[in-house]
Amino acid sequence: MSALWQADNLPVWLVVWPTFGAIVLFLLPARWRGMTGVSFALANGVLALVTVFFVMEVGVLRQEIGGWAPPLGIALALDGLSALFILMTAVVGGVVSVYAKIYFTQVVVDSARSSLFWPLWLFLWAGLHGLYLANDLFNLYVVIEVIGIAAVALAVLSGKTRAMIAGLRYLIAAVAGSLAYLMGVALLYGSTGVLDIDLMAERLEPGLTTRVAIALMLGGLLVKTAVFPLHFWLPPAHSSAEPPVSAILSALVLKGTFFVILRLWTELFGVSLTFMAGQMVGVLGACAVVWGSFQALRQERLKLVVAHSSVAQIGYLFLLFPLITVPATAVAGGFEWAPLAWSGAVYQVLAHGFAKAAFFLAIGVLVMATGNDHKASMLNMVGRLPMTTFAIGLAGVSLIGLPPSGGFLAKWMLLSAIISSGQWWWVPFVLVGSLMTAGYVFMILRLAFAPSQHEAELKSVPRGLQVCALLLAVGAILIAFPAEWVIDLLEGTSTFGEVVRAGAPVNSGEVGP
Amino acid sequence: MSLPAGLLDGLLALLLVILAVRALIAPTLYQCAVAFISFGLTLSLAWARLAAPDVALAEAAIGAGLLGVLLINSLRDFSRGGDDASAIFGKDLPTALFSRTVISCGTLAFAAVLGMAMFHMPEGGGLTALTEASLPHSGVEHPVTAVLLNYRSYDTWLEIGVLVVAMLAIFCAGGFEGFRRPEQGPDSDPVIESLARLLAPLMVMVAGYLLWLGKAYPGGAFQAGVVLAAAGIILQLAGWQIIENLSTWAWKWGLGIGFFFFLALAVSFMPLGLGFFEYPEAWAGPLILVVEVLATLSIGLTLTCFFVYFNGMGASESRRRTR
Amino acid sequence: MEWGRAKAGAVRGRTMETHFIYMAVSSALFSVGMAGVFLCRHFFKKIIATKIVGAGVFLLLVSIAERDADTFADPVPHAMVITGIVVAVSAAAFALALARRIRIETSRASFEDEEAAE
Amino acid sequence: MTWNEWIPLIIVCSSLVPGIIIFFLHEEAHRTRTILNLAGALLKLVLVGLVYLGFRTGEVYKFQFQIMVDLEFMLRVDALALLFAGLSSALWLVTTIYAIGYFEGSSNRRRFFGFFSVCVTASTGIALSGNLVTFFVFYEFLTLATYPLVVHSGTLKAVEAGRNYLFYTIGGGTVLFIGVVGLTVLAGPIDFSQGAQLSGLLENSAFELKLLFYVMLVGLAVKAAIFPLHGWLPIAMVAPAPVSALLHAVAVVKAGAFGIIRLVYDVYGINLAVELNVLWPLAILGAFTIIYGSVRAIFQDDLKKRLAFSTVSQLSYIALGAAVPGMISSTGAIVHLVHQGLMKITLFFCAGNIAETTGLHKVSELNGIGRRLPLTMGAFTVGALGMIGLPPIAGFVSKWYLSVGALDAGQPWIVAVLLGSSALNAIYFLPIIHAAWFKQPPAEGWRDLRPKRRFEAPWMLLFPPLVTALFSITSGLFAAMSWSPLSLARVIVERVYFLQ
Repeated sequence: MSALWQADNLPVWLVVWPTFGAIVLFLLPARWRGMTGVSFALANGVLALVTVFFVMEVGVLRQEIGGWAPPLGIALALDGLSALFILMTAVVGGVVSVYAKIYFTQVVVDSARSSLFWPLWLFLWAGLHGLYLANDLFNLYVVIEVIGIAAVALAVLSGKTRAMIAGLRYLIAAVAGSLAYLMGVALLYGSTGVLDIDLMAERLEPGLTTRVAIALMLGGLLVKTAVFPLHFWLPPAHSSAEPPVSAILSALVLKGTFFVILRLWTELFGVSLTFMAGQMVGVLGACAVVWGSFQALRQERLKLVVAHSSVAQIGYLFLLFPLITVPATAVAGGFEWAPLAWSGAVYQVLAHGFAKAAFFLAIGVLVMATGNDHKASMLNMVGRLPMTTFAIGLAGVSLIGLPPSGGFLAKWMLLSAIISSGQWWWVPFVLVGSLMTAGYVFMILRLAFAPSQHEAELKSVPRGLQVCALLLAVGAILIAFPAEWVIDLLEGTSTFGEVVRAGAPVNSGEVGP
Repeated sequence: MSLPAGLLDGLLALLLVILAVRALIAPTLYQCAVAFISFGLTLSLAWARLAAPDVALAEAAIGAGLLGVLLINSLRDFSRGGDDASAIFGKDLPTALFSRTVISCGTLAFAAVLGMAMFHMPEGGGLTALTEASLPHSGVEHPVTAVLLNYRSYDTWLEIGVLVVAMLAIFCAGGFEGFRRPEQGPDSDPVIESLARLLAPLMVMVAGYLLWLGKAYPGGAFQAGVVLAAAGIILQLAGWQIIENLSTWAWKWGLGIGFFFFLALAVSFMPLGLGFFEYPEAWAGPLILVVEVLATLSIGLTLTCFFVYFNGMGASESRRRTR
Repeated sequence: MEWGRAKAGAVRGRTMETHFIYMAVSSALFSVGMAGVFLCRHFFKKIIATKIVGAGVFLLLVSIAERDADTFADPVPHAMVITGIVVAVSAAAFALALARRIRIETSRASFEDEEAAE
Repeated sequence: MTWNEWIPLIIVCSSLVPGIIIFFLHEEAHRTRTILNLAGALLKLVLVGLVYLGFRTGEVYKFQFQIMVDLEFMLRVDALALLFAGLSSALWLVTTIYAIGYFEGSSNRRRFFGFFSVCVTASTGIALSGNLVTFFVFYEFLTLATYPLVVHSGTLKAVEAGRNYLFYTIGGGTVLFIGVVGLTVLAGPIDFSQGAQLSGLLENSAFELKLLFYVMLVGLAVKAAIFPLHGWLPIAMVAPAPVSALLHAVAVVKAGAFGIIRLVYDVYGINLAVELNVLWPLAILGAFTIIYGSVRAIFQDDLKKRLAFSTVSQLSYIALGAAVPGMISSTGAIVHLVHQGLMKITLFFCAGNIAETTGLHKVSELNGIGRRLPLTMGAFTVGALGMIGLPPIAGFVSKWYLSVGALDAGQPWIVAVLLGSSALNAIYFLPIIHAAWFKQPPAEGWRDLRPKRRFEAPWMLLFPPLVTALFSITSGLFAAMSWSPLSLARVIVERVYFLQ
């Protein structure tokens, strides 16, 4: 039996376990799903811890599926970056699962409907694991679709018409995005004859086809990551879902496609990227920061504030790409900022994951207590729901990037990298983004301290829900402390700290076969 | 390229583009659906021209067949209160002519760039040679089946998973898990019913044959599954209501069994030191056949369930309206 | 020998540039479909448009397979397309279910209807 | 890790831990809360005292925790840190007692005392920060911890004031952030080492150094309430008296002033600052703020508002002193950090007492108040006279050093500013004192309210101002003693000027 448990098989278990959970939960009757689901989620957490441990010990793990080596077969690759994302998924997912268990037993939307949450959520989880492990472009397409369909299904779980409309918009955007991605994959397969990322990176030549393929893949993934101006589907979808679902969508699902972009950008696209390509993606990110924050400031409903805030916070992630894509000529001067930019972006992922999940869960509590999520329902909350207000406060601190929090560390590293790379034009965006974030976070908190004229009686909310929200918010603060450990883990990966040396512009005159 | 063949290809190409545009700008939804189904069938011809009989079968069965049925089935809801689908352009664009010109030019430019990219695509060489070299070890003789169920079985497994997820997702959209038992028997057409009696067993046999064929020839689990689903749909139309009368336990296992067994098989040789989805070479053929049988069952059942659920969504609404 | 191989070989010998025609169709379908996804207003048409985009993508893959044919056409893109068709149909069926449900509950048939209603 | 390494952390945590526990206590657990608060305050004071003794014998207290490359959390005891930590811990103890008395019987005490403790943690953390990053962390932490205190009363006015406060401080914090990051990128992690790290960059990056100095100065000037960034301070007056007292004496504004001192002396070092010629804008703004604040104070009828503008003016003494190179004015600046704290907290305590016992807020209503609250007004008089700069009260010492330092540095215009400010101080303080002691109380109103208890006010409200007033006198009177703030300031300045 020892062969079953050896470290090489770890990537397999990461996919198999949640999938097994999903199918078991599907077969179980509705009333048993909650408890079983939480057990599977906790087991996922243990698995994630083991994964991180092994990656720290062993380094990059590779597993060829079916005994067929690429290019014929599919390989899974597990490195520090994926281990970290898996760990974040496990922690956020674990807490959200507990929350969901309590939430769906308390708020009986419709038990037949809400019990669908569990198999879908585990399928989504399995998809995320598959995504973090994938090393094959077509396999990525399939898992992206698993994630996409499961995510939309979860988003419409509430059954409200608003959610349905938002969900359909989300689904169509997601399908169009992944088909654009697949078009790019097809072009690349035609050019290289392989699908494995590593092999393709060796064979890929710059050229018009490669460029168009990259543009298509990137475009498709940017839609799914909701980067400005392709974010139109996000605010309605995230704001109309049930709170645990909103938390999953914003904290985990968005990060999945970002992970793919990050991986492809550094491992595959390098041959054909120019300095301007990086700058253009950076401009999108910067616009997202400003536009998302601006929209968040204007919203009247809390869930919409938080959803628009996701657009802005995702924008920060895309400031990484201009920093690590520099002209080949400029690299001679050293590029010590690259690891900083990398870990900054990864920290932004972690911090946003924790903080945003906490935010949505806390607003879920608020909605349960007051019956709506209008801003005014925050009035005098500091006295009435102190724990939840505190959770919102802590999550807000991390979102703004105030010390001591994960968000602070992310901004610190990003800003340091920006300044040392000499691309100072991103600085104002980071700062203005922070200020605007402070604006909408304190716009909410301010109300919590204000008196309310006619105070409706609050419905009682299970303490467990409040604790879950607070736990994640505290997590957003605490992740600042093991930074050195996290960076060590990331350094185990081959790609970490990589600078994409953008070549000279490719002349578009060359002719095909 | 010989002239008649080139002419045929050119004709197909033209037809495909015209039907695609037609499916998007037809004035009524019914015409859209018809154009789309014709498009799917034409596409099947194109696949055949491109030496892809497996794809042709899949496209005809699933892409045009099943989706066409679902589209037509949905039409009665969408066309209620007028079947006008003419407005394609956003209403705030200045003038129709202007916007049409802009959109057409934009689309053309995009297509031109994309076409250039395809035209300039280097010859990657593909994986034909490698597939052929490994075929003797794969346990099947048909290369596509070998790719689907051996070399890249992980993808195929996930894809069967997508079907299960999609079923759950459709439950979410419909608002309930499971199938409503009808309150009264639907009115069934005697012609359809007698036709169904004739066709259904035949289709099950065809499905079995396709499945068996898949080992060496085009065909296999997906195609067989769709044919099975077609049998199910015809029986449904004839008023048999198989799915609604199945117990929850039965349809759930039916939906899940293909995926579940595939997973079980994938890990079951790992204790022997083999990898995920790796089978002992001698057993590969029979094992793949078992997987295919179960997958066919699940796929057929899932697709039938799609239809039954769709039909039920509309039916429950029409009941509500008549009350 | 076997049907697939024999036929593929024959195709290879007969038409050298078939795949170029279908690649052109592929780019046209992809572009038309994308335009449709963004510009068509009716849910029904939007869903059809995603299917047309998919057809464009699959056509390219199969054209590549035909281009790279040896004794038989490259089976990997074929497998990808079969997988892709199933995935795309699943997504389309889900989208259709959602659209239908929205239609039943609100009698809206496009996103713009929603904005007009609010 | 030895004991000495942990002590700085324990000093910081001695208020954080009670604060966190208080959040988890029941709202009604008054006794436990009081004990926790006082125990924390006492522990902190005792520890600071012990560290002071150890520091004099040359012990090194330093706590380090590497968060990541170039980002180290470091707490370290040096003379300046000790001065500020001593001030915060002493005044925290006093203010805690005052606050317990002040909030007797009011609601939401758990929240108040929780954040109150966290706020002092931030303040001590600022004092003990061993490098720029740690300083920044606590500087921002302070913003967050004080916000709930500013809006504590929950009235619309308080919430508005809180918004204003955040607008300024978060903005300032962001500007400071960019400065800190920029400097770290330029020169690596910045320890407080009198500019040793930066002087090497003078040749190549003088412009960047200058720019970053101004950027950080702007960030710090917000909390230090230097014109034109002082707008939040008078509005934040709506906070309860203990909060205002703490805000104006040790917590927020002092964090800004302390930061400016750290920036000039410990980050850049006085020599580098002179060489870069970056101090003159600070001097001019400081001087202007001194006069501006005083003039505005004259026209305020609300007592607390008048005191607030007085704070704006007085704080700039510190900035001005820091901006004038020379040992003597540096000593003046540093010692004023302490002296202003002692005097201003006295004044705010007194204003709080007046409001609590008689309900009066306006200067114009204070006629004859000295008869009703003799001890309180006595303390008030000491504080006010000290602000004007009368010997032997502490304020005189600082002003003396600042003036002599200005002459020494050949900038006599500063003396004129200081004299003018003293005159203005007299104009807005003396009428209050005169009215309180020599004018007839109004026929109706508070005169009938005779003290119900033994003292004129509850003892918890009365003793704190008396104690701080006493400190104000003694630290002026015994300025020459070796334990006085002045002596400590001298030690600090000697290190700044000679140990480079």
